[in-house]
Amino acid sequence: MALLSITNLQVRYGRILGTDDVSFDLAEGETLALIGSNGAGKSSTLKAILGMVSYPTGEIRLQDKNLKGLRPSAISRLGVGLSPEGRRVFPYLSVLENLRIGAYARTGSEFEERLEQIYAYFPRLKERSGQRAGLLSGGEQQMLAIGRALMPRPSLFLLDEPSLGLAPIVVEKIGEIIAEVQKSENLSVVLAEQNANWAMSIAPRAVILELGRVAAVGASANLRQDPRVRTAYLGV
Amino acid sequence: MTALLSVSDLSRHFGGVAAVDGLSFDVNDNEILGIIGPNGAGKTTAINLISGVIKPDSGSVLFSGEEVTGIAPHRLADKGLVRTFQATTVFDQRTVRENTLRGAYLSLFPGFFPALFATAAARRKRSAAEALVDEVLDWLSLTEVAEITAGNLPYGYQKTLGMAIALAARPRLVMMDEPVAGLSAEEADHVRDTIKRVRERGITVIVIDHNMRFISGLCDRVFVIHQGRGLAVGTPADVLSNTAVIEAYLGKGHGAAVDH
Amino acid sequence: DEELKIGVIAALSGGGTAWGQGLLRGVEIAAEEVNANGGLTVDGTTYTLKVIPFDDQYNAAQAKTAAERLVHDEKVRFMFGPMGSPGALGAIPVTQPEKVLQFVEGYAPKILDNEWKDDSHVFRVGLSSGEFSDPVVEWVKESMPEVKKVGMIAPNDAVGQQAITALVERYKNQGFEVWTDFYERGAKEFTPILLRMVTENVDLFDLNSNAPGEAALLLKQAREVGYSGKVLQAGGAGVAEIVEAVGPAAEGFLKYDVVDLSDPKMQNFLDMYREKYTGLINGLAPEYYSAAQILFEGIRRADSLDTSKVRDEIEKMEGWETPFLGPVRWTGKEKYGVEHQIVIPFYIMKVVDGKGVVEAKIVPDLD
Amino acid sequence: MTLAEAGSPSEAPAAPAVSGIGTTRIKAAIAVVLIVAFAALPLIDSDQFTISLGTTLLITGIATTSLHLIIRTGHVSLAHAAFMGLGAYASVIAVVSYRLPYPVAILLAFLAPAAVALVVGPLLLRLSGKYFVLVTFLLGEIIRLVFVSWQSFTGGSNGIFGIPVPYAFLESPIAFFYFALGFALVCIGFVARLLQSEIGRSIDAIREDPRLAECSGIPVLRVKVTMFVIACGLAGISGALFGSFVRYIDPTSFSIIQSLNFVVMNIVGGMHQLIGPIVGTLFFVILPEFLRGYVELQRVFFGVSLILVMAFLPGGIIELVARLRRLLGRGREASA
Amino acid sequence: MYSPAVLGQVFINGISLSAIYILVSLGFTLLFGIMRVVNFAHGAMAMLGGYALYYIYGQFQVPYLIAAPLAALTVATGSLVFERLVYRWFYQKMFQSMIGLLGLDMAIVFTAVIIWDPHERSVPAPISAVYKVGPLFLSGNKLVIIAVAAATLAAFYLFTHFTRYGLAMRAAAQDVEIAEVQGVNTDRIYTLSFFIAIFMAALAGGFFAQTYVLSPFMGERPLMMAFIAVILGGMGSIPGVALGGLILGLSESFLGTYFGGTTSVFVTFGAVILLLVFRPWGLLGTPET
Ligand SMILES: Nc1ncnc2c1ncn2[C@@H]1O[C@H](COP(=O)(O)OP(=O)(O)OP(=O)(O)O)[C@@H](O)[C@H]1O
Ligand SMILES: Nc1ncnc2c1ncn2[C@@H]1O[C@H](COP(=O)(O)OP(=O)(O)OP(=O)(O)O)[C@@H](O)[C@H]1O
Ligand SMILES: [Mg+2]
Ligand SMILES: [Mg+2]
Repeated sequence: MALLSITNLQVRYGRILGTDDVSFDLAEGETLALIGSNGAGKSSTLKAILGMVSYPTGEIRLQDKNLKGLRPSAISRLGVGLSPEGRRVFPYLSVLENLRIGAYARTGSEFEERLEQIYAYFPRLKERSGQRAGLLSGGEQQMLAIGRALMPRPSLFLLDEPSLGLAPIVVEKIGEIIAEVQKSENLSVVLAEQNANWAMSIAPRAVILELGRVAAVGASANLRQDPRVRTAYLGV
Repeated sequence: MTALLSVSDLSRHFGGVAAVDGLSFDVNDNEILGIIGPNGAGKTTAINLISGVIKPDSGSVLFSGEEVTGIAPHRLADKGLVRTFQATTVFDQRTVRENTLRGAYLSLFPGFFPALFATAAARRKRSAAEALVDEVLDWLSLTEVAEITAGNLPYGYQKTLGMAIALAARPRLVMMDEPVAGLSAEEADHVRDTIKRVRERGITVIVIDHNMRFISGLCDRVFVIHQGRGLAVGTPADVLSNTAVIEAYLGKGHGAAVDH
Repeated sequence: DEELKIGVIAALSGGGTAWGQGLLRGVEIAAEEVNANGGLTVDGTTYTLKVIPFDDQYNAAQAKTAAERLVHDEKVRFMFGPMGSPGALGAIPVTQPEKVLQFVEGYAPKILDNEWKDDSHVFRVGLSSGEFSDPVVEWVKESMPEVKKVGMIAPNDAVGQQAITALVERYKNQGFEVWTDFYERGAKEFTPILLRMVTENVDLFDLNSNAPGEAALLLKQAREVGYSGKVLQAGGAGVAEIVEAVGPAAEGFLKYDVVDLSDPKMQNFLDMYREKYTGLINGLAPEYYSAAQILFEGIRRADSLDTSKVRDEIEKMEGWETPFLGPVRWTGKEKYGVEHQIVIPFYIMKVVDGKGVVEAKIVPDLD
Repeated sequence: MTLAEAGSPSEAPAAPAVSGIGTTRIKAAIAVVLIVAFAALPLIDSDQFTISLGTTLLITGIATTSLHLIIRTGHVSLAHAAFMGLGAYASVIAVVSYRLPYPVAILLAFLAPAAVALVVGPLLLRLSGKYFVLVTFLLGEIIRLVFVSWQSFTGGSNGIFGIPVPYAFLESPIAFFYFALGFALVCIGFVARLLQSEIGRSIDAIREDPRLAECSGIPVLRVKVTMFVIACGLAGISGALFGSFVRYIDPTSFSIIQSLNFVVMNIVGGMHQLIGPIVGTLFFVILPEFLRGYVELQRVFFGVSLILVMAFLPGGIIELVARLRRLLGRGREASA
Repeated sequence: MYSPAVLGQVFINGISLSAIYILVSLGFTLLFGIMRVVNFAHGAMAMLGGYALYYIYGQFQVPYLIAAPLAALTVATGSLVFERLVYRWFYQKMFQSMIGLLGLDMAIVFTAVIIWDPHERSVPAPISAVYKVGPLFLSGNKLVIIAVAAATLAAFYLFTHFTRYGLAMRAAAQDVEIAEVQGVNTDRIYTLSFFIAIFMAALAGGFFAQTYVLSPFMGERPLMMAFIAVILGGMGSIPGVALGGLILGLSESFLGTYFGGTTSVFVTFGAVILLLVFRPWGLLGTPET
């Protein structure tokens, strides 16, 4: 059974269409790449899943539970974690406090060990743990945003352009981290990316959005061969 | 070749953190210099120091032979040195055209009284500036979105618009902080070609980015910053195959991603 | 029958509200009394009185607008207030050219002494510091021989600056040493200034014309910083309000007042007040109830609504017995160049078991 | 997706970039209507109260629109009434104590506050929003205290009474009305022109993103200071008019409460368009006259109406216009 | 004049002044810090707290230790109506909130005038005694207030900095949308912060009415002082409020005693301006990034 299933999703901002009639499923433990150029509707889709934007038409189900009308906080407590577009760390909170907030929904004893795990993934965050997040470098903030989203051990992990502003070596690292967490926690991932090359190298399956509509779905391997995809997204 | 910008022994500490630590490098007239380096290496801070947004603890910045260390951004802009921001920065309640027009302030603004009385001179400047804006919008293929409110543009265009604002100031040297972060390959290529055309007009460019495909396809030279200091400098090919750089920044698996 | 409009301008919002409301209520009671007795008959026609109250927020510009509206829009010819110098001086340039007959509350000399004084239609029925200071200080001289140094603390506003200048002069003339200081409006914590006063070891603390609230605090806090000397208030109005606000610490406090609520003559007024309103009676209520009586009497005598005629009659009312303020006497020629300042007997009240009792009744002599 | 598609009209945002009255054509129309309406007022209703109310509107209008100039640079000043006071005292003392001719007095009314503004501006305008609000609040109080305490010069809290009208013919309320109208046209017209010009463009840029503006070559601090100085000078002129209109000035007329009123008028009308403070002034001066009758309740009603306006029209009353035009489906035009 | 006795008294007066300023300011800074509302109705809330205490303690004779918190609780609970009807509109809208809540302040204050008349009343103090310790005079009432202020301050700081809710509050203050995404029910957080803020305003109001006088207009002064203290200390910073309050209280006491009322205002205000010019983000505030 699909963990997440989106059907005919339409997101509007006033007159502007964010997404139009988007549908796809995500199986438990699967990683799905969401490819598309600017304004294709990637962020809109992810926001819709978390209930950050309302969608008049369409339906989103998580483990068969209809998410329509739920508060974002409620949805996140169902085990959905988001690393948002443009980092959005809490600028006046310290790095550590940002991670605490990440674990807000989970008031468990496992906080400390989880923290160590995140610090192990991103040693830079440990060095800066006392610093106001707003003063971190762009990339450091990106790492923090990802770490924050992982803190509550989500079952569905949404990443909105995580590679943005990260050094290649770190981007590579993220790939490994996703793979690792996925294995150990049977995590499902939706990876919205511009960097199709990388995204498709991580995600076995990809959805390609264009103008807010689904242009193609399929195994990354096949899509990589598609000439249109190659010119538009892989740049070769 | 004469150095248009030369940075020597620049330092800036934040509390315990030595963000930039004795940084020195030159930028030759009309070249495209790429700056890369690990996250938190000090690239943005370096740009902030050079563009006067924050003041250095020590060190100096020479712009076409003139000492400009720590002078106000608007005066630097006047001298022809402008920059774009890492996080998208645009006037998001305004249309793309208005944004660019504001960028053109220097060539547009006729002085207090001429502006007040809309003198002939003022009107001339005005139409000149509008021409300039159209041109810039055209370069960056923003003409079609010219009348859209910037805030409603997708993230990617906002970055491009940031460049447009900077270019509208008719700079001699423009520093771009991650201009293609968040752009698709296609768009990145477009920006790359644009920057090349910018250079053809005799504008010198410094560009920071983590997109190696973009950097290697664009830059004459690449300068690597690590822990606030220079680590390596040279042609893209040399730098990207430099073991120290691969070690600190690119990572093993990277060779694949860069294709010469 | 006809309607006769009576205008009232006073602070009905903001700091001065308690006073403004007092003034208004005094006038309203008087008007209702007249209406209850079939109205005011002038030259054959009987008029029911209609009070039109406007707020001036203790502000000159507001008072001007209010006056413009009363005079030109409502066509009011008789007016009580404005209350307080800013309002008064804002309104007078509007009312006087129109010869509006008006009873103004406020200490500023310019209220009487201004460019219209030769044909002035302004009366002042409250004793200003100019009038009561002399007698009070003389009384102090006689009844408290031991007092050498007087301390005064006042708000740094029109009232305060007026009162202090007047009192300081009088005290000095009587050979007292004087120490004064000002505080900014709205201040509630006076212990610093009071401490300063204590170190100056004054032996009489004169609350002069502080508003009840501030007077109360000064009294209360003076005791808190260990001031043990006498406390007197030469100015202000209404013992009751202070007692209410200070509580027990008010015992023995001496206060200038124009009415003695325990006076049987007041009973009638008190009944009328109680049946219409609740709460404390501000000192201006009885005062302006009487002022209204003076006006009505003036109109009756003139048997006309021509303000100048009425004005002349009121000027001639020397000796007429007000309900409880004693006989009317006018003064002010020397001081203000117009004989429109009332002189009435007043009391020094003393707080005994939380009630004001008459300590002395003083009849100021005309200068 | 290609850029062309992003730009296609169907996706053009419905809402105007900055909610408001929109095109210059319409602004001009409104201006004309207002001017004609005012010029004709005495003909419509020559009752002295109406005239006096009109004059109050004009004098207040100068003060609020000049404050608007500061607000447009992104700073809310709570010292504006105090600066108005500086102008008032300067001109009144010039006329009453030194018998200087009125034109000179008016000049001083502009220069005195402008000079003070020039001294404090460069220091205070570095402060960001809320801190500037507080500091101007304190500055305003200090200036008021000077009026109160410098008794020999300002007459202290008793103020200065018996201020003569500038010229004999202004004894007539209607004449004074047109006198004030003249000043209002010049002052407000000047502000309008300023905002229409390239200076206006840089002002808006500064408010919306100082850092970006600075990096685009706009001398942020200098522009701010210039506007602050001009605005305070204009406030001074309205102060001078106030003095000769009320014939009496005292510190309470220039207190923080008055400054706050000016701010309220700006925000209630609409902060980011010149028409805002004008509408706000009309609202703020006229509404209380309707309420004046309900002695006790007036302030309650007024308070509630402030809540309602701010809650339902966060952009100020002018937003109402913008909304209506959108309802009429002419939104596209508004955004142009 | 500068004898240790006087200096001691000056210091004590200063501290007790600061105590009240701090109490009023805490709620004000909380509302601004979390919801970005400039609560110009804060004084009105304090005033209501005063009247609540007047009835519960003064009239119905409920024991003080119960009456004081009960009064504040009553006002805070009642004010939840305002939260729904008024405050909701103004969250995250600094200027609109300023004006809208100024309106609310007027409405409340002048309704109070109609209900209770404008004249001043006194609320009996629990300890009206004045103790003489050596040369110093200590008003029992003020000692109580100093103690309560200190306790509240500490409790408040610990709550916001060392509890989950406190952390959630600060997060919501910086980015509501993302806080919500992290599982924080920002709606509830807002209500909670509002409740606490008004509770403290009302509590302070009670003390204020007791120490000074009770009247519909009594809120103006505390509001003004909160406004200054909070911004001087650095908007949203709790230690900042403490520092701001102390500076205001002590300078008022010292300058007032040695240089008189008017001078003290001149100097204090001037000093605050200078402090801010040299530290544009408040004494303990953090510069915007
Ligand atoms: N807040 C908003 N108001 C108006 N339009 C919006 C808003 N957010 C997104 N849009 C529009 O919705 C469409 C999809 O935007 P979205 O952010 O989902 O694209 P995206 O794929 O995330 O692009 P990017 O890769 O640049 O982040 C775009 O046309 C954009 O202009
Ligand atoms: N204002 C500040 N206070 C404290 N530390 C700071 C401040 N600004 C930057 N830093 C630190 O200085 C280091 C350099 O930051 P900078 O933004 O220059 O990195 P960068 O090279 O631009 O990284 P990225 O590629 O991620 O943008 C970072 O570790 C950051 O945490
Ligand atoms: Mg996106
Ligand atoms: Mg950077």
